[in-house]
Amino acid sequence: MTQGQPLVQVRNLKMHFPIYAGILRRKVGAVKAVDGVSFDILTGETLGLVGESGCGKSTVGRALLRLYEPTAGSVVIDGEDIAALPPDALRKKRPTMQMVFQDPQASLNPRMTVAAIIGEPLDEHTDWTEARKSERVYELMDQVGLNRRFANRYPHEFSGGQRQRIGIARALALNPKFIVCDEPIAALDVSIQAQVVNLLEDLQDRLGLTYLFISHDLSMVRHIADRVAVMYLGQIAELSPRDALYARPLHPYAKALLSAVPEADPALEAQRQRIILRGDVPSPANPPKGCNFCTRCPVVMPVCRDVEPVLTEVEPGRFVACHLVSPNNAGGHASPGAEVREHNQQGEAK
Amino acid sequence: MPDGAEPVLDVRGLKTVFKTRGGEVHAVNSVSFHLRPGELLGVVGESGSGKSVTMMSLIGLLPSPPAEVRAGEVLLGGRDLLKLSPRDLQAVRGAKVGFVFQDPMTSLNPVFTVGNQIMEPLIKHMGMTKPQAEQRAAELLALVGIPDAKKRLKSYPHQFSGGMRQRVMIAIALACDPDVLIADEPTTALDVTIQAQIIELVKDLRQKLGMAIVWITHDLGVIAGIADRVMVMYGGQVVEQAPVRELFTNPRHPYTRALLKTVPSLTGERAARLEVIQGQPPLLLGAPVACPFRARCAHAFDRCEAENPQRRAVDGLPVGQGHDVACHWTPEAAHG
Amino acid sequence: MLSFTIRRLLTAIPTLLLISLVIFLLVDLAPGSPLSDVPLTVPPEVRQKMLEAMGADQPVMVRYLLWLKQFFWIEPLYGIDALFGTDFAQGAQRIISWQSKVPVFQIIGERLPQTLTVVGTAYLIGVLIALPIGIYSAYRQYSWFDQAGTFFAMAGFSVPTFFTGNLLILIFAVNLGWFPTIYDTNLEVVDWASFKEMLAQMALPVTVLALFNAAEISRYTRSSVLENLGQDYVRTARAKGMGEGRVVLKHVLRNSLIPVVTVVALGLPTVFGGAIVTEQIFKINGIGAALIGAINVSDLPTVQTVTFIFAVLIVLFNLIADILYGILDPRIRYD
Amino acid sequence: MTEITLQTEKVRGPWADVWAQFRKHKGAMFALWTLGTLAVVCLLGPLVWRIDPNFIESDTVKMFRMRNQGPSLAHPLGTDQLGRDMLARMMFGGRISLAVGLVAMLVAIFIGTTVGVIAGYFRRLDGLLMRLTDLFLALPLLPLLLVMIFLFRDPVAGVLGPRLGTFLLIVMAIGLTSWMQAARVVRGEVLALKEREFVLAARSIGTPSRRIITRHILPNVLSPVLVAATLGIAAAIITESVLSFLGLGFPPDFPTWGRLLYDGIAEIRTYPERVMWPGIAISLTVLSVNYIGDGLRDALDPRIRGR
Amino acid sequence: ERGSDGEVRILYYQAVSTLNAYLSSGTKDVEAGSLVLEPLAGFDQDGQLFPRLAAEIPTVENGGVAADLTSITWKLKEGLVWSDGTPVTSADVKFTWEYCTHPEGGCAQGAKYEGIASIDTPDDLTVVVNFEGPKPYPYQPFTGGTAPILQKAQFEACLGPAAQTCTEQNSKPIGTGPFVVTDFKVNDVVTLEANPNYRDPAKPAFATVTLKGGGDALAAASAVMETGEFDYAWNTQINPEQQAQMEAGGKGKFVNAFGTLVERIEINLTDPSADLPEGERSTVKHPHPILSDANVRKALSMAIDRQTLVDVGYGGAGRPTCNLVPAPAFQASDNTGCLTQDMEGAKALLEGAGWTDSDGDGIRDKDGKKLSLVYQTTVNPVRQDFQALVKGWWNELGVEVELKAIDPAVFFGGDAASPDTFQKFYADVEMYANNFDGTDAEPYMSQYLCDKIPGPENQWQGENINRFCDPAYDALVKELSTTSGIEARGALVMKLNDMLTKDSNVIIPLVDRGRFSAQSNTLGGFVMNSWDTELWNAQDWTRAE
Ligand SMILES: Nc1ncnc2c1ncn2[C@@H]1O[C@H](COP(=O)(O)OP(=O)(O)OP(=O)(O)O)[C@@H](O)[C@H]1O
Ligand SMILES: Nc1ncnc2c1ncn2[C@@H]1O[C@H](COP(=O)(O)OP(=O)(O)OP(=O)(O)O)[C@@H](O)[C@H]1O
Ligand SMILES: [Mg+2]
Ligand SMILES: [Mg+2]
Repeated sequence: MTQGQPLVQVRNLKMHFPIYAGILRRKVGAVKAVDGVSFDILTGETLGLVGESGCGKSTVGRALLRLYEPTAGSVVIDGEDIAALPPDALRKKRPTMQMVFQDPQASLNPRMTVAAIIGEPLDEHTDWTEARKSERVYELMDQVGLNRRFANRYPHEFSGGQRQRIGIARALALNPKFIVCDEPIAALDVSIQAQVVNLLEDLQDRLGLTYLFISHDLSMVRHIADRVAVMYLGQIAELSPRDALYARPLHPYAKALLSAVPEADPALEAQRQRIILRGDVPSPANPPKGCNFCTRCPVVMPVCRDVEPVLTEVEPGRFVACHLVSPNNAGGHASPGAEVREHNQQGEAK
Repeated sequence: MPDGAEPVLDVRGLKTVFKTRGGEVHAVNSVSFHLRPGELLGVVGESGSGKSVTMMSLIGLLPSPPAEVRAGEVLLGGRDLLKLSPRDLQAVRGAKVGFVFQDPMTSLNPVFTVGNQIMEPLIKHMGMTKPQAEQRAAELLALVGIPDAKKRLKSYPHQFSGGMRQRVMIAIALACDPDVLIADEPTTALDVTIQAQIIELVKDLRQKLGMAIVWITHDLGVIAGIADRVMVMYGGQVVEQAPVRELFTNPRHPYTRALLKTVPSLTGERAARLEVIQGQPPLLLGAPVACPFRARCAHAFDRCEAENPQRRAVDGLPVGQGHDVACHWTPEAAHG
Repeated sequence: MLSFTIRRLLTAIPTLLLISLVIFLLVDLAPGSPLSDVPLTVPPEVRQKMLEAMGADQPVMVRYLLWLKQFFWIEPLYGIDALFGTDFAQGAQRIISWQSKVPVFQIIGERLPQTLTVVGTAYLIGVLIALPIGIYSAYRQYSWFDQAGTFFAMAGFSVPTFFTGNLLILIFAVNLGWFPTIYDTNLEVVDWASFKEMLAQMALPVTVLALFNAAEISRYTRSSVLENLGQDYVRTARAKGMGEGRVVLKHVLRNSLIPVVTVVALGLPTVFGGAIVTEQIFKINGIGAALIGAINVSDLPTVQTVTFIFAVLIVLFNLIADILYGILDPRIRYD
Repeated sequence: MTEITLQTEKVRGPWADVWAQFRKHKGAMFALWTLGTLAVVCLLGPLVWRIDPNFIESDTVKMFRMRNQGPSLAHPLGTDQLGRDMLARMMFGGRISLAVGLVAMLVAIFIGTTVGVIAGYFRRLDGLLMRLTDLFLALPLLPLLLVMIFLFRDPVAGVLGPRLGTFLLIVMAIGLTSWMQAARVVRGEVLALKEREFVLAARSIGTPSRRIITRHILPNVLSPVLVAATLGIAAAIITESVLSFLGLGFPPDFPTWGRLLYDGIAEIRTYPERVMWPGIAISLTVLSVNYIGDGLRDALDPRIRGR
Repeated sequence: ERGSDGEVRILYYQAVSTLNAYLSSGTKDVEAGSLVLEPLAGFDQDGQLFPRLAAEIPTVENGGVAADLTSITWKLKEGLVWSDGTPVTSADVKFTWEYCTHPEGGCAQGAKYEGIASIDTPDDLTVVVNFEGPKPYPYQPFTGGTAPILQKAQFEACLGPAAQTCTEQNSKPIGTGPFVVTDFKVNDVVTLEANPNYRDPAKPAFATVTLKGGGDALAAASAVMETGEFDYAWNTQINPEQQAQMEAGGKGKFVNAFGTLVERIEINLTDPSADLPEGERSTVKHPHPILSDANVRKALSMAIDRQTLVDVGYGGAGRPTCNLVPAPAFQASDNTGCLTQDMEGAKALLEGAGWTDSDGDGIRDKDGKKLSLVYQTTVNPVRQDFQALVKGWWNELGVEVELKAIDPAVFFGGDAASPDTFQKFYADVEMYANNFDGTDAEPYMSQYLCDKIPGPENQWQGENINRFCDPAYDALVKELSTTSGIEARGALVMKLNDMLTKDSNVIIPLVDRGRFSAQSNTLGGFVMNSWDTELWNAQDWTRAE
């Protein structure tokens, strides 16, 4: 299992959804759902992506797999730029990258049996015999811990956790290298979340998978991710190794986010000092000038309202986009991509 | 905490069943609890454990059919709510008992202004005139921290963000100064940062207004932060009940124990693997004769199969006052 | 909203032009000739002359362009002249019915009152009885009232109006003699007696049509109310201590009416278009009867003009329904 | 879980569930029985009741005695103004009316679903197809039918013979003029389905659009389509009867229910039962089909079925 | 006394489109117009000419008709005025001719004015009509409801193309008749009031007339006979049983009068086979493979029981006939041979002619040709019953029959592009009814001349739809056109009639269809007329108690 090599390299990824208005339906603006995001994911690691609802996490995940046509930027997976592939080549590439969706109910076709759902990628990408396909389906069901007897049942006959297993089995069908997990546990009951997370970890160990793990549950991300990217309003605010981030978040937003997470410990809770952010996230169609967090930042400075901070490596392996944090923020920023690459050379091994 | 005070709300032996095609679903089974003035009771339990149904049974919000409250008493200020006529019950709802629901996106009527919806109970229960109600509605909005309250009365729910809508819901629930506020997962649909805002708000309001609150959630973290006492529900029953610190430090029921372990923590040791509770929640079909948790319980033994455990006190205080648990198994026995 | 409206109106223009062309070609292509009701005693040469005089022998494109000019330019001029006493039209040729040699717009003007009173009243009554039935059926879902409502609504759907219409005539007009069988267009309501007469002659057709409409609209209302009854905000309203009446009639109804109102708006063009079968059965010489009569004798200018106006109404009311939706539902804001 | 449990449970097709749920709907079951009985009687009845529906006594004296009889053993539904047996005519007409209803509905549903799916799925074609739908909604039905019959009757009849030709033509005519509602419903449904995560999931697997449509979209628009279909049968039977009413239907010696009803109305004063039989048959059919539609809608809704 | 009897209510289920008979010759329009506009002379209930605006009927005897038959001189009654009070003059009569013969006017009654060379108006009351040649029947122009006199002053601006757009004039013509229009709603209702200037000061008895349109024959009959909403309903052709039932109600009665309208089966003498190339189908190029055999035609006729048809379809409104021209008496042939059905005879005839059922399938054949016919008519309940009955008889005879019913608008529309017009005759036999205007049968009989055969070269506009062609017939028609004198002309018409029916069976007459209307018991003075409009004597109507 090779580790330390970037499997996914994202550079300056932008995803803008146009807004049309007026009599002639002219484009009057865009929802800047993702606005210049760069990061790498190393082979075999799990990158956690956290942030508030609507900050663009899902959009990053989908653009990565080119389920959306990115507005700009490149996404190199396993040496090929996904963002630029022609349709046929893209289709051939699909087996290497898969996705697990947030809502296990919604992501399974209610009118297909479990076997058909798990077997669909096989139908699309192999010309195996029925027998071989169903053998593989059973194998996958074993792998994710679903009883083979369930093969002919329908999604609505399962519990949430079981449904999510079906979704994971489908993602695994073609032996992918890279899986985007878009809030795979958000819709599940606490007692079941753990089962799914454990399963994902087991599979990673066994199959050497690489994950982009999207979540807004920071405690779960702490458990599963190796490095964590904190997103705010379409941009990455901080990208750090897990332990460093949880021990000492650098970006004010990351701090606030972490402090807002309740801890299941009354003693701790009693002493915690929460940083309560005021107001709501601005609309991505109309982000504030300067730092996009300036409207809610508890330690906002005048410069933040004018100059957009750049994601910079402030400590080894830790990237922050904040005027307060970056030591030499006066200007002359290197491109974030370059810095990210730099970091990757020192990327920690698991 | 005024320990000896008369409870504002006293629920005894509440039983609610749903009549479905598949049979009777015993969603709430002999649930008893009480609420003292100014106290915040946290209710936790996994999805389907009967938290919402319990609370809605109290004030007759369940659709009937299929729901039917079979037994029990709900004493609020000395009156049994279950025996009230529909009219009298209406006078209680919103006036004596405020309700905040989980999903702020759908819980407000999309076609009426926020002001209109806050004013409704004011006019109905407090007999206010429209201008009075409007005045009060603006105060309430300001109270729950919505800036520019007077103007925002004219806004429609969709013009508010999720957090603001939940504030509006709280404002509605608080409108008539209720004795009891029931919050059914009020922050589950919200982001952590917004959740933090709402929690702070409620803490704040509690201080100011001093009402008793029931806070339903399945997030143990939230409970740890705000509750005085915690009630754990499983399979339509109360399986454990204790003051908050006691519960987190000394959980007695295997389900509570497992639940506490499944939650990863932000701080402290990072476990290599998360604990899981295997198996499925019970279907609740038919009256329970055995412990509902037995199928998933690591400590289950013959008796669990044969007899549904009663709540018993752990710390010597009467059941419901201190720490009690409904389980045949005792950790001490296991160790000993 | 304004820009949405304007944009929709602008896109409607090419659509309508295309519709007018298709209608024209279609009507022209349809077999039959304007001379089919001319007796066989009239010899062929004379028939040929009659065709020439109508202009029916011109190539179809020439006739189409002429009609376009007349419809969009000359007729509006006459309209202005009639309103303001001006003389912009200067005697330009209007759209003339081949059958009756009367301007088509005059025919429409004569027909509209009957159609509007009968079909319009029927529609109104249909809506008025449909709403309470729909609401109550939904509120008491699966009650006997609901079941009966469902049955009658479906029965109303399933029995063709020409069956019910004739049956009602036989029973109430012929056998019982309560109502006239033939609609009197000239009847003007001037006093109580004539008002009663008017009611009498409208009773049967309005009943037939109203029941038919009510059947449909009550179904829509029911399903819409049902859907809204299950919404969270209803629970909120109850939790606030609102009475059932207020919950249903204020909170649920307002939301449920949004789709119903649009359905009603979409159905309104049929009021102007008349109800062909009902008009025929009850001898109401309304727009529907005019259209079917014109079709029967291949009176192309009339068919073309009436159907095109109908098409315009359909497109227009589609737009109105959309706008209504936007007005009634604060969540929807165009642009 | 390693042991290979080949003992899978009895394979239950999706329709088994639907059927199980459907059976719970009393109204729908009753309607299904009614419709089934009607269909069987029309289909197989003529094999038992072997009177030619167009048979007229050629002996005029006998013929006059046979006319306008009330129900009797020899003629359970009586005879018509030419002494033809009404039962035979009803059964013969039922075959046609039911067939017209069914096939015309299939045509309408096919067109409607195709247009709706394409318009909903491919944004580019949406505007165009919806304008087309508007166009058809705005077109006057009668000239359209006349033109179709005029243009195609002879060519079609030339290939298929006059009876089958007329049948096809009428069915096409009704189908072509009644697909718009289905198209709108389906389009709306597809627009929503397209955004569902399982469609996205299929795309992430690399499933091409056509298979996404057939595998994921179509099965999920099935319930609105089926409901539209049941309504469509009813509408088609009524439209056929209106066509007869306007003289555009089948050849005169084809006693469809619509024609019988229309003929009967002329006699409603003298022989009311003659209008009753076809009236009842049509209403029963439409009513049954509507109830079946209701039952199907429930049965096909996984939320209801899941319970 | 004029106007003393209040309102009379008339129902025309086909609504009135225009009151100008020259622009639409639809019967309903002509009839409605006749309440207002009058010709010089009309026909009474016996088909006899009587003067209306004319002082007397011109004849050769009284010198009104020139001896060489090339002109006729009409004298107007003295002191006649239009409803607006202006005098009626010969100029109006001449104008009427100019109006209808204007090449761009599209006059529907052009045939009435054919062969007129000029019209002189020597004085205000005298009109001399000069014909291009001798006219043995000079009474076509200006007689009958189809050729009324228009007021020159009113219609002057409506000559030629303008005729179509003169809405006001066409819907409210100024006339001399008993009533004047007060309101006209197209295809709906006409209201009229008594003409204050009507020439007989005591008439009409009714002050107002409401002439309503809409519905169908059954509803119309019911409105008079059952509900009593109307005094008179036109053309209440309903089935015999209902006739009896309604009459039993006692509110009114059905009135009938027989004219020249004959329901008949026309035989196609050419081959309509769809296998022939377009343009040759149903043309004289290809004689009919079966129906060219006169024996077959005769057998088809013999197999029909005409009385049954009448009993089933028409009752009082019809009577069986074997003639194409059943009336008036002076020209009606006395054939009765076809009136009794002779199935056995018909079978024997076919047998004898070699048409036998050689393959035992119940259908006769000869030389490999099956006796199989397509039988078309219009959509109409009575005709469909006829089709069914005739089909039954012919089946019995061993003839296979396929039925077709066509929308009347298409069948009679004459659209050359449509395959379904009666002129194209893409069928073996077809059934409809036809008659002629007035009492002179000459134009009617001329329809069957060889040169009137419809075909692609004349856009299928001929009237000889049987494609009948017999030089002897042509010669006889020629003779008719130069013969004067009622008796002599009548004899010729009878001969022509027999050639088409009895002798060749090219036309199989079925039913002599009378006019059949419903009259309330409270309407007095009504006299049914089948030669002119049914409202011909509306001035004499009264309210009877
Ligand atoms: N198809 C689209 N068209 C227009 N805007 C979109 C579209 N998809 C997403 N957006 C917008 O882009 C922003 C980011 O959305 P995204 O779904 O990526 O957020 P997220 O971080 O995944 O949120 P959540 O936690 O709620 O899933 C949001 O403001 C959203 O409204
Ligand atoms: N209308 C109903 N018909 C039948 N059963 C019902 C109905 N409503 C609730 N139940 C059942 O009652 C039980 C308790 O449901 P309840 O909503 O109280 O759970 P909860 O603890 O609030 O869960 P969640 O955390 O998901 O809100 C569940 O098993 C549920 O299936
Ligand atoms: Mg997301
Ligand atoms: Mg709940």
